[in-house]
Amino acid sequence: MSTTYLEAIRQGMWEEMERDPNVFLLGEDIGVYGGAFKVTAGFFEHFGEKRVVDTPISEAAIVGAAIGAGLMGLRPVAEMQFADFITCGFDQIVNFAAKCRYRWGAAVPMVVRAPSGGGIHGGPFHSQNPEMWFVRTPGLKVVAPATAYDAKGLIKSAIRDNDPVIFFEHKGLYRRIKEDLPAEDYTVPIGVAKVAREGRDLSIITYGAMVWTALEAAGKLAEEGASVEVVDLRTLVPLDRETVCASVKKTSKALLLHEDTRTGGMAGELAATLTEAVFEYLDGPIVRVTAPDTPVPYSPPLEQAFLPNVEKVVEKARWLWRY
Amino acid sequence: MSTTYLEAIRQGMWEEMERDPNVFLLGEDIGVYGGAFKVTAGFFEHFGEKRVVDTPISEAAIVGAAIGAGLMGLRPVAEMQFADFITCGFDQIVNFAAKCRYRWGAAVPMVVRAPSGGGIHGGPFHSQNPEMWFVRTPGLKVVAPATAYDAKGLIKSAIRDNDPVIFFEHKGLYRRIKEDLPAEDYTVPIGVAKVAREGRDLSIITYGAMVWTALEAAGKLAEEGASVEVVDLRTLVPLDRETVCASVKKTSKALLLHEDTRTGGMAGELAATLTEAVFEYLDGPIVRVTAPDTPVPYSPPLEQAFLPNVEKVVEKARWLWRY
Amino acid sequence: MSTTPAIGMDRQPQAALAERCLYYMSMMREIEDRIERKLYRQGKIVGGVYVGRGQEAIPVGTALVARPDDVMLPAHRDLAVFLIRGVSAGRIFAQYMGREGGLTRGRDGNMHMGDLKHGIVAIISALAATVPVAAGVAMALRYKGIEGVAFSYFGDGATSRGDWHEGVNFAAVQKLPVVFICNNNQYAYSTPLSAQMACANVADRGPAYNIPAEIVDGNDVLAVHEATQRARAHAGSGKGPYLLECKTFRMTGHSAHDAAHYVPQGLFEEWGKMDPITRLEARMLAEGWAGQEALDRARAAVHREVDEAVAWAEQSPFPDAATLEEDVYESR
Amino acid sequence: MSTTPAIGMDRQPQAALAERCLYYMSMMREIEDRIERKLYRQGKIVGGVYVGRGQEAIPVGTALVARPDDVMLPAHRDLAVFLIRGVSAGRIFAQYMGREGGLTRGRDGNMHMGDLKHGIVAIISALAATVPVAAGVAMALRYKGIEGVAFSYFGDGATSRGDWHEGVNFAAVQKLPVVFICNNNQYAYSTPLSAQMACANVADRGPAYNIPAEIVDGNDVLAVHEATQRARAHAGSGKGPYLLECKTFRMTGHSAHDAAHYVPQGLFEEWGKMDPITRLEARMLAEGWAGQEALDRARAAVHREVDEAVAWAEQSPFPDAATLEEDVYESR
Ligand SMILES: Cc1ncc(C[n+]2csc(CCOP(=O)(O)OP(=O)(O)O)c2C)c(N)n1
Ligand SMILES: Cc1ncc(C[n+]2csc(CCOP(=O)(O)OP(=O)(O)O)c2C)c(N)n1
Ligand SMILES: [Mg+2]
Ligand SMILES: [Mg+2]
Repeated sequence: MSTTYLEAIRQGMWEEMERDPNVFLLGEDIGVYGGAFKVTAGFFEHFGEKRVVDTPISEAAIVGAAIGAGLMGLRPVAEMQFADFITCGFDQIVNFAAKCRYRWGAAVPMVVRAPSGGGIHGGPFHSQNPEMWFVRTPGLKVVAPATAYDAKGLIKSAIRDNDPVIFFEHKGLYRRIKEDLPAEDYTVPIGVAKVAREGRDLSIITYGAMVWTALEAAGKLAEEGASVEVVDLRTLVPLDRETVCASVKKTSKALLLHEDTRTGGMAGELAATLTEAVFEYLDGPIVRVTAPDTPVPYSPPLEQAFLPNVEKVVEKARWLWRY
Repeated sequence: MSTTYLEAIRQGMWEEMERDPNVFLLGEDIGVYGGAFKVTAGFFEHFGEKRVVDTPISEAAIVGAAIGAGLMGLRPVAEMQFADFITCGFDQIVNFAAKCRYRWGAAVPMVVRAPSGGGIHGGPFHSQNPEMWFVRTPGLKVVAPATAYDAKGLIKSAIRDNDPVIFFEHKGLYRRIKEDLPAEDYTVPIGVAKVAREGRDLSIITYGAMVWTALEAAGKLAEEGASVEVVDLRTLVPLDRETVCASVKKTSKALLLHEDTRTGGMAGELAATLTEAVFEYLDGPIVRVTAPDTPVPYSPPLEQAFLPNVEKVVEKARWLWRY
Repeated sequence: MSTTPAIGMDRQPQAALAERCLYYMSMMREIEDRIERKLYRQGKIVGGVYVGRGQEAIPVGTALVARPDDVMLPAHRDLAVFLIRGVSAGRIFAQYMGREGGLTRGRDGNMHMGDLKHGIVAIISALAATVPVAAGVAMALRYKGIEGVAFSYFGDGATSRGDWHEGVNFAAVQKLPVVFICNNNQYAYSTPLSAQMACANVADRGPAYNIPAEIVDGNDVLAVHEATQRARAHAGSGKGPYLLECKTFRMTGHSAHDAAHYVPQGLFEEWGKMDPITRLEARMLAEGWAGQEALDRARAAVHREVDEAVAWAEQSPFPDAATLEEDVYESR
Repeated sequence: MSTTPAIGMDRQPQAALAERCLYYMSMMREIEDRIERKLYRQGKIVGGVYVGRGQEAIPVGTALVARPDDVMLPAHRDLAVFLIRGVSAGRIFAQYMGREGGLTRGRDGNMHMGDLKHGIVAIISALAATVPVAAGVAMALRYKGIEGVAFSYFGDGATSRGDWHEGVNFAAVQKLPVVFICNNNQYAYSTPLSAQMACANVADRGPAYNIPAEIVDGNDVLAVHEATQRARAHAGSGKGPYLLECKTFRMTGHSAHDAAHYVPQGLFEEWGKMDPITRLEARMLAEGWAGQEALDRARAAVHREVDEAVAWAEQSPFPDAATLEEDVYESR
């Protein structure tokens, strides 16, 4: 029985709540309603109002309360209704949660779930990929799974983690992808990337929904004779620089791909990592395929042009392959 | 008569307020008190309470009110008491101000002044360099002057600009550096970098207070025979990629330097830009000298170890030069 | 497209006002019905749809009080504000369809629109974010010596946000000309008032800022209009902000995809009886301000106007992908 | 170092309480005097210094009510909270000097410290950010079935922040066991109350959350203590939060580098007459709870204890730079 990405996250949270009575959920409309995307449907009925807390529209209070509960040894999982609203609880995340351990040795086990990403006609405020605000903030872990398997394994790891974890779940994947999941309990470690497809000629390094774009592009390029490796970062912080570098050492060419906008995006960090660590192995420029530096537009022709897609990846990858 | 960096900003604002009655200031303790750093000392007495508005401790309201006033054609200059507190008005900046023009064609001429940077024993909340939160947000301009001349010229350009500008002024420079400024009105264009020192062997690309560190390092390296070019970005968005690339085309080696922490820092964007655009000119890895990925520590031995300094730059640059 | 009905000079002012109220409420209802019940189901609407059914008296009763120099900061159930400020129904449909003809030319959707030419500031999604912005608008009006007032709209749920508190507090301290208008429809998405706030009324928050706060029947457009006149007079006279809480009920789910199963049985029926349009029509008949025939004619005219508007919007092109990177900054 | 004076079993409870209050207020005063007037000027304090001179009755009167399971979230003028919870004066000096022996081992400075072993959550600079955190702490206490209360401290100025509103509202809706304690010292940095809020009292904000709010003389430690008992009893009994506004005056500049020229002439003198330590001593003498000699002895003991603490702190090493990158995460 195949499990969707959304259901995988649901299962992961459910199992952790069954396993550990200290795990609880808080957020807007997550209780009776089951959440804007129904990720928490049925939780309120099963776990009760103590462990599934509907909050006022107060992102700072949601995150702040999660921090307070985390400090006291609970394991809160806070939902942002859309990742875009995480800006409203921003100070609590980047100044409070991120710095407690370093400053005074206090653990803040806390997961902030942030449904992110475009392609759903959400427009400028329901489509953003704001991972870089957190990647650049020491003290936070940042996770962005691409598959149902990883989504489940990583939400479980995030809940068990003793540091604050920002968990980006791509809305476009919620119901689009499925796979068979193991029946038994498993986790996916935070901080470990995965080679999603092996190849020799070129590495595409990416994460989140773009993993699927990369895989499709790799398939097309295979028909042309190019052997493309796809690295799925899975975790952005701590970044698995070893796997990234090992791939590029092998292929000597790197295409960095993300749905987020270009300037200041994850591709920059990857490019710097690669030129620092494996410069001598590079047989061509490191190229980026990303969204352009604009807000996410609403109307289909604009949003389509905005989002990276298979064609754009194939074109750039082909160019690099032939370089 | 030499002018400090702080006085240069003061002068720039003063002159713009004299020139344009639509320019006004708002922020905490900027009126009677003259601001935490005394940047606005004397403004209240001269321009009155209409144009120098003391606000409650409400960063979201400060930025939000600036946006509203900007939409109505005024030119607000909002002060964050410390750049670190910009997180409290974050949503207003990155979601409201940054996106108005794109969404509905409305200009938001607004400057947010953010005293940033370490080396003043300020600890985790009075020392941060949070420019990357804004560099990655399309719709914002981001400025970070290193000299008194540029500080004055850029604050004037920022005030005249029709887009929201985040103006990072380094607290450590406020009273540390001085220079003679022209008597007449001048501006420094936003989006144009400057070669602060010419050289042939290696480029150090940096901004803000680190420009001085780079220049000092370049001086030391010159004694060893290395000809080091220093590029002062001055503006982070829009980024002057041409000047950056031209420098590295010439020197073939790039050291990227910033006081901000490493992962997700500006060096990443620069590394990606360089490997994309001038890969074939590179004669060595692109290296980074940055703060490590920690909060800014308070105690002197820790803060000293945290901050990039001349020794660290010289060491890395020497390595790269000999590469 | 005409946007206001002809008003007879010899009619009593209440009758004329009632007629205008009816027109705008009916237009809003009909436009939103088309969007939600027809165009959305036909797949012609690009993204989400949030309507103000049953709450039309709030934008209509308030915005009809606004003067030309006033600036409106509507929320997501205040469609009529746009009509009253002279934005054509066609452009609104085009907005929802993601077309060039929409106020945001396809860059943003649904109620996320504004136009300074019409004195309207576009909301962003983050609830209550326009509240401090309204304070800034009011500051600018005063700064420039313009006798305008900012109309700041928000829902009950939005009052939980920090931005709401900061904005109202700042406006109160500065004694700014702002009318704060709360659509208290008793729900915020699925969250009932009691899980949103511990006080009974949003108006109970007025004393925290030392500003007057008034509760009005949000389903009685003439009452809303009258209260808004008081509010505007106060705010416009240098006494500072005024908080107006309009009690009403959200007669739909939160958005077009929400069936609102969480709303207790019977509430829709109960509040349905207080529909602001039906009530106004009944009053107009009872007061002799209009006859049934005139009402029928008005309704037919609204339908025709909306038909034309939809047709106009449908012929508006989608934006050209080549413009994608334009207008992020004044010039690149 | 001992942290509590011996309390005679046969003394009347008020006298014993007064003695404890005096001890902690005097300790706080003396520690801060040393920091601000001696160590700071000697260049031994690393960063900024914010003291609570004249406001000692607030942390002392409140924290002495707290029970072991209660969790404290002090603000930047609440030094005595640390002492009362058993943190030694030596560690506090070490904290200010950036030494290993400080609560943050040199990673952070001055009042930015906490220790969960002592039930204290460290503030961050962003004002009022601990208010929602206090709500979360209280939620956790209730969740775990612990009969504890969160003590959430903040200044008058901090109540302007959105986080304050969100935190208090959330606690009120959830009926959480939180005592909200406002040090209303009438200034926020250079900003007087009237430029911070339009209402007269912070307590006027209670009704906005439907929580009880009480004003108490913040310079009368026994009054603060008594009011806190009411507050804690309310909050601890499942009735939800309680807001306690302690009226006082900031007897210094905002920080050691602020000469407070903006404070109108005479206010320092006027409030100086209400110094909480002098007042308590006078009361103790008048009630016969202590004689002058005992008071003198107590003062000398405090001086000695503080001398020792400074000496302890001065021998505490600076942190080793090699540890710079440790403890950002549980493990790297
Ligand atoms: C900061 C923020 N959090 C969450 C949301 C998601 N959201 C959109 S509308 C809404 C409910 C708003 O309730 P209310 O303010 O009462 O307005 P109503 O929809 O009832 O008119 C929510 C939670 C949002 N837009 N912004
Ligand atoms: C969000 C935020 N903005 C600004 C500051 C700078 N700041 C530190 S203390 C202070 C005044 C605080 O006033 P109040 O809350 O009344 O406390 P008091 O210092 O009077 O005890 C200010 C503005 C800050 N710490 N946090
Ligand atoms: Mg509502
Ligand atoms: Mg104060």
